[in-house]
Amino acid sequence: MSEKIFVKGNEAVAMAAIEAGVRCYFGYPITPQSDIPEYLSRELPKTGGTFIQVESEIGAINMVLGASAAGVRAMTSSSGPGISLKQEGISYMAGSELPGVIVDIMRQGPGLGGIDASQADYFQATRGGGHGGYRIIVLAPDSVQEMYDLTMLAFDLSDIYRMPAMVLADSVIGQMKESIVANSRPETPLPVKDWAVRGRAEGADQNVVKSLKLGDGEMEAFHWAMHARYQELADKESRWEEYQTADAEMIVTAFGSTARIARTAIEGARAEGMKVGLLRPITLFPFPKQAYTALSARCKRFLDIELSTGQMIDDVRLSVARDTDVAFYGRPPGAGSLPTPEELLEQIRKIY
Amino acid sequence: MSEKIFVKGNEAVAMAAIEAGVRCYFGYPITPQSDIPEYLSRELPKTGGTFIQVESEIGAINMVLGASAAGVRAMTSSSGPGISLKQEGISYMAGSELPGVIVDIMRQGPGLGGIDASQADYFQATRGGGHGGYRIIVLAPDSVQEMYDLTMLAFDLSDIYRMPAMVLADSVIGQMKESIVANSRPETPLPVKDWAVRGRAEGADQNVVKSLKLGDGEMEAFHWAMHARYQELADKESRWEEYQTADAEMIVTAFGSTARIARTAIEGARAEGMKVGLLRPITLFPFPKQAYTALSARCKRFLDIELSTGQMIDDVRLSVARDTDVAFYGRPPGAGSLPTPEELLEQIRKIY
Amino acid sequence: MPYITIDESRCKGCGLCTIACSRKLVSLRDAPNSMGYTVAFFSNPDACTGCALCAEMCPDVAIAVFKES
Amino acid sequence: MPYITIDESRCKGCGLCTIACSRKLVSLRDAPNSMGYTVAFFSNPDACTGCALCAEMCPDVAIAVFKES
Amino acid sequence: MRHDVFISGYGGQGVLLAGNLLSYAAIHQGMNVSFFPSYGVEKRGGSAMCTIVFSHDETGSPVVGHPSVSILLNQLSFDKYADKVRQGGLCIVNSSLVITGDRELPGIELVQVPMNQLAIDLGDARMVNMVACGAYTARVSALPRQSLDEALKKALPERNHRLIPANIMAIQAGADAAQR
Amino acid sequence: MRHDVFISGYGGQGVLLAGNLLSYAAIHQGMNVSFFPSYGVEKRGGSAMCTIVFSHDETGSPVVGHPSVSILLNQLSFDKYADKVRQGGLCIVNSSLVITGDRELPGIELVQVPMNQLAIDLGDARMVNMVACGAYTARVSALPRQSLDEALKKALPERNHRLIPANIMAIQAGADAAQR
Amino acid sequence: MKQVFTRTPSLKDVQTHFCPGCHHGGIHRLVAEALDEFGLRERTIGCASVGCSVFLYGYFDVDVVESPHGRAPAVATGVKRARPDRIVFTYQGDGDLAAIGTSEIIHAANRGEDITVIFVNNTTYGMTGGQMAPTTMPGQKTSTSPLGRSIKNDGAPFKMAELLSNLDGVTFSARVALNNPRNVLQAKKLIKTAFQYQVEGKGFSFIEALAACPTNWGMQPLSANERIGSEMIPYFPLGICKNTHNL
Amino acid sequence: MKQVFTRTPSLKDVQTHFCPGCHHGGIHRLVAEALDEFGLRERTIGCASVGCSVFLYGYFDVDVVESPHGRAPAVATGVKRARPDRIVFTYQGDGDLAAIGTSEIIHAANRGEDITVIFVNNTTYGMTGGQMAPTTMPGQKTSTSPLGRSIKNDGAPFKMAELLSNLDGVTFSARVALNNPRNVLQAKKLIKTAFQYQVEGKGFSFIEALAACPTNWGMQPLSANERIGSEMIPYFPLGICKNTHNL
Ligand SMILES: Cc1ncc(C[n+]2csc(CCOP(=O)(O)OP(=O)(O)O)c2C)c(N)n1
Ligand SMILES: Cc1ncc(C[n+]2csc(CCOP(=O)(O)OP(=O)(O)O)c2C)c(N)n1
Ligand code: SF4
Ligand code: SF4
Ligand code: SF4
Ligand code: SF4
Ligand code: SF4
Ligand code: SF4
Ligand SMILES: [Mg+2]
Ligand SMILES: [Mg+2]
Repeated sequence: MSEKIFVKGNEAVAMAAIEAGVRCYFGYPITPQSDIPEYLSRELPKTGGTFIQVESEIGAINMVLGASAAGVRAMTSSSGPGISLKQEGISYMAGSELPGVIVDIMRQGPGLGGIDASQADYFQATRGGGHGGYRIIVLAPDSVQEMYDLTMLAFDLSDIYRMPAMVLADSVIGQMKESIVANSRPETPLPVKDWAVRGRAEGADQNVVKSLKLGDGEMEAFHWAMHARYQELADKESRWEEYQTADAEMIVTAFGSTARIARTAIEGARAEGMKVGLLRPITLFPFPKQAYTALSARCKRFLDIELSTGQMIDDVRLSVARDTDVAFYGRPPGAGSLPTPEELLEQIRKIY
Repeated sequence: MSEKIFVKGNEAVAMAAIEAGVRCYFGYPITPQSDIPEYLSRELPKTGGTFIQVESEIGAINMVLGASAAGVRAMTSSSGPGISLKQEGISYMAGSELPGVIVDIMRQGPGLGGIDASQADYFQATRGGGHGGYRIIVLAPDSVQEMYDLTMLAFDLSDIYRMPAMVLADSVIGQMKESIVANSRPETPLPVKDWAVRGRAEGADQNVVKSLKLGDGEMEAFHWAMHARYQELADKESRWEEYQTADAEMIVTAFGSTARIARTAIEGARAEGMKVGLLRPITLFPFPKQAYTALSARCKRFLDIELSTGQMIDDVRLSVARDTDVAFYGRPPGAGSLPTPEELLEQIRKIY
Repeated sequence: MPYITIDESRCKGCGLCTIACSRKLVSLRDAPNSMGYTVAFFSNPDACTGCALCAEMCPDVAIAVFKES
Repeated sequence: MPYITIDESRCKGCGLCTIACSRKLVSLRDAPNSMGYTVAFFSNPDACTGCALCAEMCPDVAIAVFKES
Repeated sequence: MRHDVFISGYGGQGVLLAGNLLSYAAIHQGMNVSFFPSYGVEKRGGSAMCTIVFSHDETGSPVVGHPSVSILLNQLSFDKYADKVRQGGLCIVNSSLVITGDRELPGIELVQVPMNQLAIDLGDARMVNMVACGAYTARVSALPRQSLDEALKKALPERNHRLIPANIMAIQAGADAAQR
Repeated sequence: MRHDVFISGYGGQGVLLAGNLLSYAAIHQGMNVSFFPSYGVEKRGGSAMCTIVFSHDETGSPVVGHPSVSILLNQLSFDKYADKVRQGGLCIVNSSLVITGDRELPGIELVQVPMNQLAIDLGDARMVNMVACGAYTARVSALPRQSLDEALKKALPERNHRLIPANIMAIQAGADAAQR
Repeated sequence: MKQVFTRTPSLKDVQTHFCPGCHHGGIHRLVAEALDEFGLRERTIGCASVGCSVFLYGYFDVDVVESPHGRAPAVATGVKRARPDRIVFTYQGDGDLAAIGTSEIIHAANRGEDITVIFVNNTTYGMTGGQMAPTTMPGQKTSTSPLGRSIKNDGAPFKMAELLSNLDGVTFSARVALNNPRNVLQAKKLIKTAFQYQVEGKGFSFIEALAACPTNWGMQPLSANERIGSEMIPYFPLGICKNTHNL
Repeated sequence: MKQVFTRTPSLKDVQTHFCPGCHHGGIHRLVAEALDEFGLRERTIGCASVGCSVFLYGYFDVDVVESPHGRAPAVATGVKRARPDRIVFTYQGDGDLAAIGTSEIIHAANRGEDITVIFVNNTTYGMTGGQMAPTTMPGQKTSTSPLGRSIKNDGAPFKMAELLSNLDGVTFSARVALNNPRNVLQAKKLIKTAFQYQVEGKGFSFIEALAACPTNWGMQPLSANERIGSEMIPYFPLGICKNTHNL
């Protein structure tokens, strides 16, 4: 499996899902992610899996809930408006401690918006767009290879921590084609799903999957348990990439496509003799706070770049040492709004 | 109109909506807010207004979108799961610059959860649970009188700033009965809705209400315009209440019902000689950053109390002076999870 | 003789059994129990046919019916 | 003589007009224009009845029909 | 002076009406009132509770950790809430349904009133809540028994005003039974 | 050395296929490639664009502010993007559809190729994109013309492999026309 | 002496939270009996909905998934597609199925998902306190139709058993009631048939059960039960609407 | 010489973004003509949906509100209830109306909202690139039904004009096509009738227009047009399904 193949980011997601053993895909078309259902409508049935183009995103997320409750790996994918519609279902999954993968290829909003690249759904993804104060795992690939690898990781983390996991990319990463190695799923040990509904087969006790928690103190205890699980995630699963940070006097931070663009800008800055490094969070939830804390212990200038008017900036500010200055450069989504490396270099020059 | 009436928080909302001239209510039952549609099903038609119990929360928010686009005051109300379902519609309203009032009487979650009081939907309300990185106005009453007054304010702010406004309360405030004065709507000057669709009557040009923004740079400009509007809101419309802060050496901060409980705890603290004050944000978006900045300039100990594992705490930390210590005490939602004044006093003692 | 038993911890006193029995063998007590329910009782064991219609009507499955087989 | 005009800036060369005219008076050009469309043209003005069926079929409302009233 | 009272029973015992009644009585006395109800998901059979805080000043927290008076109408409520009453406070129980047994409540005064019995004696078992309110007024001077007469008009919907005389009798019976 | 090329035209001119073709050619040359397409909401009539970055090292940013080569297939693309080409770069235009007029592009070399004409001459107007790719190889040594022959097999679906010879001719025609 | 009427094993021996005279209890029993008669307890997965029947897991001794309000048919689709060898049923109220869940039921029915849907029509939103439902009858007063349902403002009540019969994927659809012993016995038979459809893999089967909600109708249990015969059945006729395989 | 066929005033004189041979353009024209024939331009509010017809405001010279995907009937309800004296129509694709918007259309129809719905059935999701729609025909290949729509997996295509006719609130429902001049003229007539229903305040009127999507069908415009007659009309019969007032 080490021959390289040249595929779209979205296709890499679909291929990785199959490699991860997804049994059910439920989704509804929406640009710029429709390649995912299109690929899976073709390939998933060949593996004996189920593909349903559902009547709506709401139906889709609830089928994921059902299939996941039944103990199989299930997923859905969407963008902007469709992800908004799934919020109730995601909240139920979180409340029912169900795994399940949701792929969000962000497009511009609010409303119908348009299909250009956006990172303005960071809050929605990381703060729980649904009700109840839950969180989900959020992974942010910046290349087609990572689309593949992180999709597999999303399934594993989701199963291990029993919570929904999201692959969050923008349309640049979703639509881009690159050569990747279609790695096999790593042999991560996974917990047995003894909580799944199976029709009490093999004489098992009744299993119930639910989010209703009415007992005295039951829900409160659940919240603290979730909180502890989030802390465990933060400790064990925070992932990030550092580039040229060792001697950096200024840190640029960005995720997804913006990080790609920033990296080229940093090459330019280095060429001009500026000691600039990149801190790219790979997990957005858990946010790799430790990396920010560590770097900001010695480097006091940060520049956060986002395709929005500023969302991750909150997490950055909450993570760095108190005396760090965090500047922001935003290019909210829209036709022609993607920043160029030249433009980011200009911003670096201003702040350096 | 100055005779006092003894009503539920939810009823106060409905009465205030009528006083504010709401023409259309569209909603779907859900505890603990069903008193609102119940009241309006009885009273709104008497004023010539429209009440529809819609087939779903999604239908309801989209009817609000339609009625608001047509230029009349329209509203909906819900809780938890229903609010999650409305996220797409709210995002469209924000993208279409439409006013409209959404009342959210929070209940416990995630998922079905239960009907006990919660403040765990703070993020959803203030960060835009929907896609696209918009924000909405969020008002947080802590008494039945404020349920009344802030509902009227929500309509006005929503019209003035052309964005959705939410009244965010928990089930304590929604279900509680208190005596209120049913004030008349203040004579706030309101902009003419010359953008509304009216069927080109009186020979007007075509009006279009939409969120689709495909022109080069159009959406990006819109995001910055929204950003500027949010800044204007923060400058002009931030509202908060301070209690005993003048000489305070420690500030407790909380909103809604928690602030009520904290206030009694602070009375107790004062009785014990502790100089403790309360900072209660009334607008959650815009968050009254200026009040935190000002108070933290001299008072370095803050205690944030929420019915969650911590959400507003982010805004508090991002608002106070860098050298301020912000402690957190959370009681996530659930049966029997409401903190008592005695309990909060205990927390104050610990930190004071 | 066929007969029925009524589980008072299940019965909520709705009275649906009383209209099911054509022989009027089931009635409700006058006074409510501690949950506020006026529970049903089997009044005339001798006339019971064991037809089980009362049990079929009971939404709370409070009635058991016995009969020679 | 009735006749039709075809607005080339509207016509997308779909050809639906060509099947509408029972007299085959509308045809498509061989070569595409700068948008890549082989636009329609009115080939035989003399035979036109002004029935407007070609115009009724045109999804792009590119055809105008003239006739003595 | 801030007063508070907590009432708990099963759904159907009229807990909320009792709470409303005491609220209106306090309003009638010129006080500010916060009435905070809560109930389980179930409409029936579940438990119903409410807390009333009243004061000539601000009512402050609608949630009270240790109420100065609790009115407990059934066994479950007694078992769960009796010892929450504040030291020096009052626990009024419906002795028709509640077996206090050998439960010790140091520092809390226990007032036993056979509410169901009194209500049934007066001809309507559903007046348990009225008996309870009567008992309260006999022990808490902030709300004189007569204040309930006026309050009844507000707390009951117009169509039930014909029941007021019977309710007043039930209130009186409760008051008499609870008299020291 | 990092290469980049930007291609733009209207939907239907085969912009994305051209981009894919150049991508596969670069892969064939052992390079890493990032191919980044974008298009308007409209399926047809709207504009289609793509950027290809290829390098023996990392490709870095898929977004390029000032491409070293731009291939512009229609007037709109020319008007909008010609002056975005980096100083010293190349602007290859489809002179069959684009009137460059008196537009000045200082520091940018303009290469005019009558792509539609060449394609039509070869019997299929739809081969405009192939002509364009040929022109590119004639001017950028990183991708030799022959690399496209192999690339065609990957870029075209199996069922269109019969068209490869015709496409190769179109590529050659483009290359010839663009030759310095 | 033999016990001739006894609690069926799939129905847990616990007190329910249902109000006195609520028909949910009886419908629960009939479903449990159908499962037991086919020996399906160890093969069945129930999809609970949101409404007074939300505690399905507390009463049925089978595996249960809770569904968001209205989404049980989608959840059931997910379960069934993941485990095609299991028996999957939903149990939904009229608010749940015919209001918020309209899309999900129509599309699951149209796809012909091999599931059984038990639809409890009590003409109101029971759990939330008696608001108007899509099946609330013309003129019926509820907490959100204080002057009675108005056809003009609210439309006519939905007849789901008939409406769904129009979809090809539906193989069995019937309406039952539990207001008298005869109807109970008939309901039992039809509920069994609905499950038989699924046991035989014949596609989507649907039961609409007319039910009393004494609490929210503001009636005593007996009068509420009476209303089913006097008002509901004339409007919502009992019987089989569709039975493609004549099982 | 008089111009006997001319662009109707409610239709802006602009180039559309529709593909060559797309029937959206023709349906736009017929709707605009109906509005003009009743003189409704200065009284009409259109509710656009999400699909290839999303730019309704660009082509119709009437006030327009954009609706979220599938929600146009709810948006239209809001508009109409706020301004009962205006003419309100929705214009929706098959994905929009029969998939994601199922609840909204069914409930608006059932309430008998006094609006007119123009439903364009082109058996695919045009705007998003040709995925399977609820009306995709059995065996039809699309980008998400690569082996053809499978009745077993996906269910049968929805016949919306018939399905909605079962709801009391619907007063007029008809299916039209624009595949030949005769059908165009008939379509024009029925679209006019649908608006007449609204002008006279007679309740919910519905037009299903069969339409070609050459691009996503992978066909030349003429063959796509042909397919309407050869494949679609036999499955989706043209004509009036319901006409309560015989207007
Ligand atoms: C999204 C959402 N909206 C609303 C509710 C509130 N809710 C709970 S049950 C219910 C209606 C129940 O009525 P029905 O389905 O008829 O069941 P019944 O209680 O009558 O058996 C509603 C509206 C919810 N839980 N979730
Ligand atoms: C909530 C949501 N889901 C998905 C989409 C993506 N989307 C846009 S148009 C469309 C389908 C359009 O198909 P149809 O309604 O049949 O209209 P057509 O383009 O065929 O005329 C979809 C799925 C969206 N905009 N919003
Ligand atoms: S078994 Fe039959 S006869 Fe006996 S009590 Fe019940 S209904 Fe009456
Ligand atoms: S039907 Fe059942 S619950 Fe009702 S009274 Fe008879 S035994 Fe009791
Ligand atoms: S008007 Fe009639 S006759 Fe003339 S070109 Fe058109 S279709 Fe042919
Ligand atoms: S029908 Fe219209 S668009 Fe099509 S070819 Fe004829 S004139 Fe052109
Ligand atoms: S409220 Fe109605 S449906 Fe719910 S349990 Fe009570 S009687 Fe049954
Ligand atoms: S994609 Fe299809 S529906 Fe959309 S404009 Fe093109 S032909 Fe028409
Ligand atoms: Mg119901
Ligand atoms: Mg379509």
